Amino acid sequence: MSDGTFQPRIVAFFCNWCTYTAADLAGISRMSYAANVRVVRLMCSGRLDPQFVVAALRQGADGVLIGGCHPGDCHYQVGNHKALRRFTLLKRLLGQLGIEDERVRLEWIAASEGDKVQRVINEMVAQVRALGPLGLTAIPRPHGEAAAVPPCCAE
Amino acid sequence: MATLGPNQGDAVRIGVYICHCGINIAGKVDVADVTQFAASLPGVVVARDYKFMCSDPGQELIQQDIREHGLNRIVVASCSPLMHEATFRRAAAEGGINPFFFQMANIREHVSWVTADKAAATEKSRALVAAAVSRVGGHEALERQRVAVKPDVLVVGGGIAGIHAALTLADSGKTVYLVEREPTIGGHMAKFDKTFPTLDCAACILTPKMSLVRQHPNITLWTYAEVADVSGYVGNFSVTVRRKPRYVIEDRCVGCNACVEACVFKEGKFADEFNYGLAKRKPVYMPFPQATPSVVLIDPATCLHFKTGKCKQACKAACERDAIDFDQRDELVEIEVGAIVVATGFQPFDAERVPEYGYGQYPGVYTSLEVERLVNASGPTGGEITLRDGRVPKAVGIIHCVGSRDHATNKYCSRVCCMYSLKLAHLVKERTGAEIYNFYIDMRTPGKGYEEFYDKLLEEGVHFIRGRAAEVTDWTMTPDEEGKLVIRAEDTLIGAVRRIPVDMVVLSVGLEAQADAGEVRRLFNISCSHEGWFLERHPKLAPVSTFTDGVFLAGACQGPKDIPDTVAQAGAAAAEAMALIDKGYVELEPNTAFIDEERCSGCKTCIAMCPYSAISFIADARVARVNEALCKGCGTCVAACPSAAAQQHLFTDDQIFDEIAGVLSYV
Amino acid sequence: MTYLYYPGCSLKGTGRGYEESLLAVFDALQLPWAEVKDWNCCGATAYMAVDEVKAFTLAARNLAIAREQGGETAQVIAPCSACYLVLCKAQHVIHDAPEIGARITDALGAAQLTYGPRVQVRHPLDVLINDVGTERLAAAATAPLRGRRVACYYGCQMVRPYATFDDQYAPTSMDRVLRAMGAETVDWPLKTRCCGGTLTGTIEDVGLRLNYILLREAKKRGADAIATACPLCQFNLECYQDKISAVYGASRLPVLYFSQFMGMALGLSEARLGIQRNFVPLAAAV
Amino acid sequence: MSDGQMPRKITYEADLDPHFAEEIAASARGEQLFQCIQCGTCGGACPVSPYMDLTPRRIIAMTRAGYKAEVLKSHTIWLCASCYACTVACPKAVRITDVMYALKQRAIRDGVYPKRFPVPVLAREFFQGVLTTGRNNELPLLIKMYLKTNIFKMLGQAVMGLRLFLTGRIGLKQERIAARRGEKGDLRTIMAAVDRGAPAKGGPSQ
Repeated sequence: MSDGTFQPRIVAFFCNWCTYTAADLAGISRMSYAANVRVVRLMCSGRLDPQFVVAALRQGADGVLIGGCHPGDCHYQVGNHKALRRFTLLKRLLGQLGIEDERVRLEWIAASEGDKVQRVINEMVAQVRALGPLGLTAIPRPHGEAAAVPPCCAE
Repeated sequence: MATLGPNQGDAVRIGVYICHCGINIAGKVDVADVTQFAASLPGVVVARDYKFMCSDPGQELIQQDIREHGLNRIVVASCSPLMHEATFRRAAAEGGINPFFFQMANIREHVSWVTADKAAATEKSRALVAAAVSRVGGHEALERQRVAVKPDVLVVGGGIAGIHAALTLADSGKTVYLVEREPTIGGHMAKFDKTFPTLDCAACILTPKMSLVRQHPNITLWTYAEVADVSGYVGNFSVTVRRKPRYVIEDRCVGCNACVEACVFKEGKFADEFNYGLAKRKPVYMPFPQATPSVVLIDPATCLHFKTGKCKQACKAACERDAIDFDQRDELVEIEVGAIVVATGFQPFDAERVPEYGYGQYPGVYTSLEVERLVNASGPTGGEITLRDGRVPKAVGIIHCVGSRDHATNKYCSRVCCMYSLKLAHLVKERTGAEIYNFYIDMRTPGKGYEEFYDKLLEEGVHFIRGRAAEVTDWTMTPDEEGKLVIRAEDTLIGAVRRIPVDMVVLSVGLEAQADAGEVRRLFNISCSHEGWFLERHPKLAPVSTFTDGVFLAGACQGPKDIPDTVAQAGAAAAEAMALIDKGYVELEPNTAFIDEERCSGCKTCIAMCPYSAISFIADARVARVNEALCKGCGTCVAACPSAAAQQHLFTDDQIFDEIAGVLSYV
Repeated sequence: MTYLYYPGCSLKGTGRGYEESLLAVFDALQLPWAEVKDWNCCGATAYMAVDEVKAFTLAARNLAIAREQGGETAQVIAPCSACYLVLCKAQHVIHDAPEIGARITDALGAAQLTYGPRVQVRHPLDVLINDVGTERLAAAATAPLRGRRVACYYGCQMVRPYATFDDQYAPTSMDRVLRAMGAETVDWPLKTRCCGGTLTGTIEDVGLRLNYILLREAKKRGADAIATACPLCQFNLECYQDKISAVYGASRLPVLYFSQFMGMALGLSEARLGIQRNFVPLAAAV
Repeated sequence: MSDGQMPRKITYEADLDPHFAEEIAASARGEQLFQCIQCGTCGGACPVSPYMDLTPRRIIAMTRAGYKAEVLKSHTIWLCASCYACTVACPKAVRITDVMYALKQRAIRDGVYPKRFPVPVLAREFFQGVLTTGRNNELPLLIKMYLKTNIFKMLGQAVMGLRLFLTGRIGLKQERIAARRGEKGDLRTIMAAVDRGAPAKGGPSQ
């Protein structure tokens, strides 16, 4: 990793039941992929507060990957639908802030799709690498600070 | 590095343990470096690496450090939390601290096994350890909630897997509901003639078990029924079963077949499903002589009464017990169960999808299941192996791997075809004296007595041609090919292409997931592989469990398998269900949502989010409140709360922000 | 929309009857067409044996010209099976192997041409079945081919491995077209069995035998003629019949392009359809 | 490959070319070669396999094992008529036709094809002809092929040739494309550019 090429840092939020399990499967199947993605486990993609994405980008992430169950397969019935709606609003907002489309990505990855974890991560790392560092100033997040995101993103 | 989260009480004292997992982690991650790094993180009192953290000495190490160093938070960096989180929580608890003062970093499945470069793997491990350390400081002490388990069990599917699971459970005293989609239980096994490798008759060993199911006081058998809805969670499932109308009152019918005799159709006229269309049945029929329950049914798609409304209803008149009821409707039944065994089986591959083999085009081409019926003494020909034109075949070709090991159909090996092909080769040769040619890619006979069975077939003079048949055709090159079907294949052991004329071609079709596996899996909230097989929780260590607690798998719905393996797995699934029910309670993961009523503005946003109606609005206090017994812990309401009043135990905003900060703290 | 007709070398030579009849049929059905300007050889099978990238470059030059002539989504009609396959294959390779694709598009650029990835390569049978439809064809058949029993021979490269308009093992498009023209088509299992391609010219005994099997089986199934959609198939099956007869006994069977049969049903003259160029007269089934 | 009187049948590793398989796989645009399970569907589906000295399956196995000399001098690769029956039938999606092309290219490059065997000659003449004119001219091509392989065989084709001439199906006129050297669409410019873009290693020598 020290050959001088830009190594983007990507934070991933994976749901426990599908995508996190798929990432485990990729491991069990020894599917090698880029080491740039660090996974934060949530029980459901529906738990993803858009503030998490903003926090990650503000603290130095060059991209954020969100993984949930395929539509219709949510362990909690419809959490992934909620995630999609929030994601759509969030993307619009990030776009207005000039953050490129490829930096924040939502993927449906089922527990059996270890190969998709590998493919999506490799693809995203290459895309973000091509974009270069995001370069938002890393401002430490003061504890208990109120929402920095407009209420429209709450749902 | 972010500051540590707010804590109640004492200062945070963290112990970090980096597991080598033999060379699984240590071979790729510089564990000494990660340990040293962990030791430098704020709040960390002890950092160690150890060969196997999940071993007894590994767990002992944690407990000893809790005692000696007064640790109150533990981080283990090893495998996936889905693997060993429970192990280490238990170790922490036994060491004297709350089990939820623990966080795991997954540096095996997510790092060492998927990263090529050692330096990159080490760096990623550092980041994940930093995240866990950052987060664990903010963990709170939690209690697990205990919920009583309902004592009954639902078994879905009445093939040999479901039958065996149901009987095992019923014999242990559990009340079992067995739901079967077809009008009779028995599944595919009921259609077989003999079973490999012992050649004992399938009916002789299966029908006694079928009768036992019918008679067992602890089993409620619903055939011609489907599960329509499942809700609830482990130990407490509510299930709706839809019983389809068979237009015959089950309790009254004694299976005398008087109605079948009396039907206005004097002869069977419609394709008989049980015999794959090789025989004909009437609109009112008994699926097969040993059908269980021994109750007839009426097929509305072919019955004159339903089609025209102008039938004299001879069947109804003939029934002394007045069991025929043309007005039957769907009936919905609600049951409550503690565990569910899914045993929905497989479907045979559709041979028409391989057009090279001419199924559906040449009458002499049969599927293996059709031949099972032809060989069967109670089958359409009474066990005589005759072709559709009445001839007895003099030469028979058996083509293996039809719909298996093929990128265009199914990539996997169906596991049973080699053995059942050998069985059919033996039976057909025994009955007809025909020359039998097996066309195989690899002969797979791993199983007790299986290779010996292959040896026996070799002795019997059955021909084995190592080559996948390329085509079945009826164009001829030589006089002896006239009027025959010709199989063209390379005999790879000889290195020559051969044309072999035969009278009958048997296609050894593979096993496929049921066509509606996708819907069934959604119903039970379980996962599927790409091919549609239900996914077990762990391929080795939890082969009959699923990712949904309380739902277990038995038989071929999990993947192709033969009868011995199916029965063994059905027994295992029954035992798992029993263990759950006999324990009497389940401990729920304390990851439920809660509302900080001080912060709640009463906007009710969260209420609409909850798919389980677990949140209600308290009018007096003008706040929302979560019923923790109903909450499943998805956190969707938490993400939606505009005032951060809704939170989720184990996944509070602060904990997740700490984890994000941690994961990014290390460059 | 105008179909861009890509003749390929054979339709200007041994396959002249195919060109004459096909274009006459297009005219009769009022399907507008124009020849691809300054087209070159597709590359064919022999070229791939020497240098694959150059073979695909040859094909791509034609697609680039078609793009210029008919726009991004120009429709190229390739009646010769080998041309059809090579043009389709070049598109697949350029798409699937980006490094080869880049080399080819760069090379075309050196001669001021731009590769057209969205140009569609189509077989005339695809156009007749899907753009015209059997109903319109049947309505246009003023002199239907009553009483004619034809074995439709598709050969290999038209259906394999790239065609999506018909089944790889049991194609039916030509049968449907000729049935719409009033002919009876026989069902036979060798519709897509290879005629040997250039083997008749290089390893003649093998080539003759492959064609003998086809002729014999067509006759056995009651056909009184074979219809083909490829100049090489037609050449092999027809022009070698004397030699085949000399080795295997009388094997005479008329072999026409499907478009020649169509033209007859549409009431066009034999001369316009190039039928006089055939070696085996239509009445000559033995 | 022979020790004195009796031909030696054993193969020593030193007899094999360890890079052959990878070179052929690369030249056939993929590594599907290594997916082969030796089921023989290709040979069963092949209409020409009855005449081959090695079935396509054996060609794959021997290529994989590095039997370069035996594979390149095999008649099989020249008998392949590129009908793609094997490719569509292969259960492991091995593009056998493309492997055969890769082997043909290699044999021509190494000059090891069977002597006076007409297919490679036809291929080369065709290649040169098209490179010159942009079109394939059937008559000159055939004449050249027979001149270079078996001139007597041409006499056997004279009757057919005459009939083709009389029915207007073969002509004496040289077909060629219009674009001249340096003009837009000129073939020589394009081919020279392809050569310039070629990777340093590989590509046929002409």
